[in-house]
Amino acid sequence: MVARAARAIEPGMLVNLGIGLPTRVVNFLPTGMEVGLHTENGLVGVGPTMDYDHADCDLIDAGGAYISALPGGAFIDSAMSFAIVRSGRLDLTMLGAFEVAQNGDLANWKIPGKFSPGVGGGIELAQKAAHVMVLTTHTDRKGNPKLLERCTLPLTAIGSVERIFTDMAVVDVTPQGFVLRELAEGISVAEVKSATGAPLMIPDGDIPTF
Amino acid sequence: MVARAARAIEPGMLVNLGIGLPTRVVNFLPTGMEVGLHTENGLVGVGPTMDYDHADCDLIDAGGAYISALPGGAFIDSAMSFAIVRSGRLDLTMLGAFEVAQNGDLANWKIPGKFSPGVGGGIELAQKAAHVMVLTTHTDRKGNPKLLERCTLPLTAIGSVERIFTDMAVVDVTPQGFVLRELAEGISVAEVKSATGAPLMIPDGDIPTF
Amino acid sequence: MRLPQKNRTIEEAVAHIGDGASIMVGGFGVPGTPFNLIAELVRQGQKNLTIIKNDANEAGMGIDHLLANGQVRKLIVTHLGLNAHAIELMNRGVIEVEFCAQGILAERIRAGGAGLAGFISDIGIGTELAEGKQMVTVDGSDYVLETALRTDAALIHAERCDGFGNLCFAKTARNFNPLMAMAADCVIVQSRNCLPIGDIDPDSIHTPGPFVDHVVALDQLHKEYAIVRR
Amino acid sequence: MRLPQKNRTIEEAVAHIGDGASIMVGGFGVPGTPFNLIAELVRQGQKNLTIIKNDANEAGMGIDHLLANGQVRKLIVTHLGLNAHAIELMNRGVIEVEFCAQGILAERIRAGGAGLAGFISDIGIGTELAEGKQMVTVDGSDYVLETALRTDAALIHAERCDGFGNLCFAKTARNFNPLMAMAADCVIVQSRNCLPIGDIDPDSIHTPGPFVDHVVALDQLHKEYAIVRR
Repeated sequence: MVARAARAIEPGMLVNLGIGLPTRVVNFLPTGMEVGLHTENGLVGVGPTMDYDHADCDLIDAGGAYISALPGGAFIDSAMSFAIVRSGRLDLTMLGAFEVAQNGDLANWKIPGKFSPGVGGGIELAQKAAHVMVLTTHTDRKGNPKLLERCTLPLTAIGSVERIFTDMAVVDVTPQGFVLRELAEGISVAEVKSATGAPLMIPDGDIPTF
Repeated sequence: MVARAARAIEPGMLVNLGIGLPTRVVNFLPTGMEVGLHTENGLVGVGPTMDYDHADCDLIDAGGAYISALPGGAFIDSAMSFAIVRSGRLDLTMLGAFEVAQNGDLANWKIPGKFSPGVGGGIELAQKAAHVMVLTTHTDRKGNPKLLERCTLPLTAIGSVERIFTDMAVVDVTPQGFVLRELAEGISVAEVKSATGAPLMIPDGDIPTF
Repeated sequence: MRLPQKNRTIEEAVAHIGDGASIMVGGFGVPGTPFNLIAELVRQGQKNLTIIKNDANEAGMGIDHLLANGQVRKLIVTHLGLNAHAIELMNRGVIEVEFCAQGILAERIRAGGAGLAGFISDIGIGTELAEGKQMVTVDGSDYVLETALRTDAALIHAERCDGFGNLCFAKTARNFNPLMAMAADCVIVQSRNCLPIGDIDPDSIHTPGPFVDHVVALDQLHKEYAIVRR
Repeated sequence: MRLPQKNRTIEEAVAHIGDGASIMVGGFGVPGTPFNLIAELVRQGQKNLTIIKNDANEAGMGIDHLLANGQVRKLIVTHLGLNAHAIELMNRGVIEVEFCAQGILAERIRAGGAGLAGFISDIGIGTELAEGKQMVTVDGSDYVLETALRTDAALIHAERCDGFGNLCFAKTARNFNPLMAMAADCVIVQSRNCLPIGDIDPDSIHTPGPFVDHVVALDQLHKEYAIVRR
C-alpha cells in the first residue's frame, strides 16, 4: 500500500507526508524523482533520513526523525511553513486516519478519553493542501472499519479527502460516496465491501490490482 | 531648532526620523553616539548619507536619500519594519506637522483639495512609537499658527505628540494643554504666545533659551 | 532537488498577465522595483490593470510608464509624493487611487500570502483611514478589520535566485518584495543572478521556491535601476 | 552602531522572569529548544508559569523538568505526543493544557510580535478547534477570530548573535524562535556564538536586534541539545 501510494506523487509536486505510515512513502519514490518534500517544522527540500552517527541535531522532520536537506532546499520558520500550506502552494499531503467518511471528512487527531496529544499541523494540512490523500489500514486493530458513512470522532477537516490507500484497496471519495478503484493482490471485492463501513460503489469492468 | 531636537535623543535609543526637517536631526547627533536609526523602508542601523558618486542604488532611506548602513545593522522587509514600530520597540519618532493640537493630536499628511499624496508610514509611527515629538516651523508660510486648540485637517494620530520643537520654542503637550519649556534665542514669550493658536502656559521662573 | 525549472524568457513570463489583472509590484522608490518586467508589461500593453505598490515611482520611471500608457485603472499605494504625474491623474479622475498606511499595506499583503482572510489592529482608529472599515470588538476593545490582499500576479526584483525560485534580496531593495512574492497566483521574478540549484545558502533564503512561478534571468538591469540624481 | 550591550550572565537574564510569568519557549523537538535557559529557570524555581511552546519536549528533557518541578500552571502547545509525562499531568488535571493548530499558533505569536490584535482565517471551521471562538463575517463568509499572543518573556536559542541582539538560526532549529523573539516584553537569547557587532551579514539576519533584550553567551550547549537515540 505504501508503494502504491508513492505512485500518486508526480514529478515537480510539493508534498507533505504526515507522521507515521505516510512518512514511509518517501522510501518508494523513484531515485532522482524531482519532488519537493515539505516538512512543517521548517524545510522545503527534505532529503534522505540520517542514521544516528550522521545525524545533525539541528535537522529533523516534524516526526522527529533525523533527515538531510537536498541542494536547493530552504529552511523556513513555522509561520512561513504554514503560509505555504494555507496559501495553496502545497500540491499534495498524505495523512494517516482514524476514520474517513464517505463525504471526505477526516478524523485523525483525537480519541476522546483515550488519545488526545494535540493536533499539530494536521488541521491545516488536511484543510488546505490542493490534494489530500489518506494512507491507513482498512480496519482498526479490532477489525472495525475506518471508512464510514460519517465520522464519530472529532474531525480534523471537512470533506477534504480525495483518495484512500489501504492494505486492501484504493478507494476514491466522490460526490456519490466511496468508489473502489483498485484491489490489493489477493483481496476480493466482497472482502473490501465487508470491511468498509459505508456503501462502496464498484465500477463496471475489471478492477486493477496493486 | 534641529540642533535642539537632536538633544532629545539619548544613547541606546531606537529612533525613526520622519521625512523632511526631522531627517536633518541626524547631522546634529554627537559623533559616535550609540543610537539605532530605523528607516521604515527596511533598515535598522542607518549610517551617514552618501553622495551620488558613492551611492548604492539598493540603499536608500524612506525619503529616497542615499544612505549607508552601520556595522551591526540589519536589513528587514516592510512587514518586519512595521512590526518593530507597532509592537512598541521604537523608542522615539520625530515627525513633521501641518497642525498639532493641545491634546496631542497630529495632522501631517493631507490638506484636502491641495495636498494628498498619501500617508506612507506616518500613521503607525505617530500612533505607536513610545515617544512622539514634532519638529516644525511655529507658523505656516502665511504666518498662521500650527499649534492649535484642535486640528482642522485630517488627523494622523490622536493624542500622541509629547513635545514640539519649533523655530521659536520648545513646547510640551500636557494634560492641561501646551506648556512653554524653552525659547529660541532672541524670541520673547509674548511673540511665542501670539504665534500660538491655543492657550500657552508659562511656568514660573526663567524660561531657558536654545 | 532539481524540480521543474522555472526559467522563462521575459516575454513568456509577462504574457501570463491578462487584461484586467491585479498586479503587485515590488519596490520602494527605485530599490527593488522590477523595471525590466514593468517595461515588458508596457511593451505587451495589457489594459485595465490594478497595481498594488508602495509608491508609483517618479514621473517618467517604472510604474509611471504604465500610467502614461493608459494601462492602469486603479492604484493601491501608501503615497505618491514623488510622482506629480500620478497625483495629477488621480486629481483628474483618470485613475482611481486607494491609500493605505504603509505597514498595514505590508500586513494585508502578507496576510494574503499566508492564507489568512485578514487581521485586526488599532491602527488608524479615529482617523480618515479607518473610515468605512468593518470594526471588530474583542474583550471590550474596538479594532479595525483589514482584509487580506491577493492578486493575479506579482512582479518581483530579486538580487539572487535559483531555478526553483528560491530568492534573496539586497539591502533596502527587499522592502515589499518577499511579501508580494507570497501573495499572488502567478509570481514572476527578475534577477541578474540566476544561480545553479544548491548555490544559495538554505539558511539565508528570503523567499522559498514554492511561492515562485516564473524566473527571468536578466543580462542587465534596466537603465532606470540606477542612481537618481535630483 | 555599538548601542547598549545586551550581554548578560545566564543568572541575570533569567532573573528577569517572575512568579506567574507567561513565557514563550522556542524549539520544535530538540532543535531550537533553549535547554540552558530552561535549566536555569528550573534552578531559580519561578512558580505558576504559563508556557507557550510547540511541544513539551520528551519526558526527562527540557520543558519536562519544569513540569516535574511543579513550576507550570498551564501549557499552550500544538501537541504533546512525545511526552507521556505531560499527557499524564494533563489527564490528572495537574496542569491545564490548551491545544492550538500549529500554523495558527505560529500566526498568533507573529501577530503579537507585529503589534496586531489578531487575525481571521477559515482554519478549523466545523471542528472542535474553532468551538467557542469569536466568529467574524466578511463579505458573507464566516471566519474564526484568532487573538494575538504576547508574553512576559521569551526564551530563544540562536545559532549566532551579536551584542545588539541580531540573531541567526540554524536549519530546523529556526521553527518558532524568530516569531517568539518578536512577541515578548523580555526576550532572552542563548547562543554559543556571540560575535562582534558587524560580523553578521546584514542581509541574512533572521531577527533584528531591536526585539532582543538579553543575550547569554554559552560556553557549551546543554547536554540535552544532542542526538536523541530512541
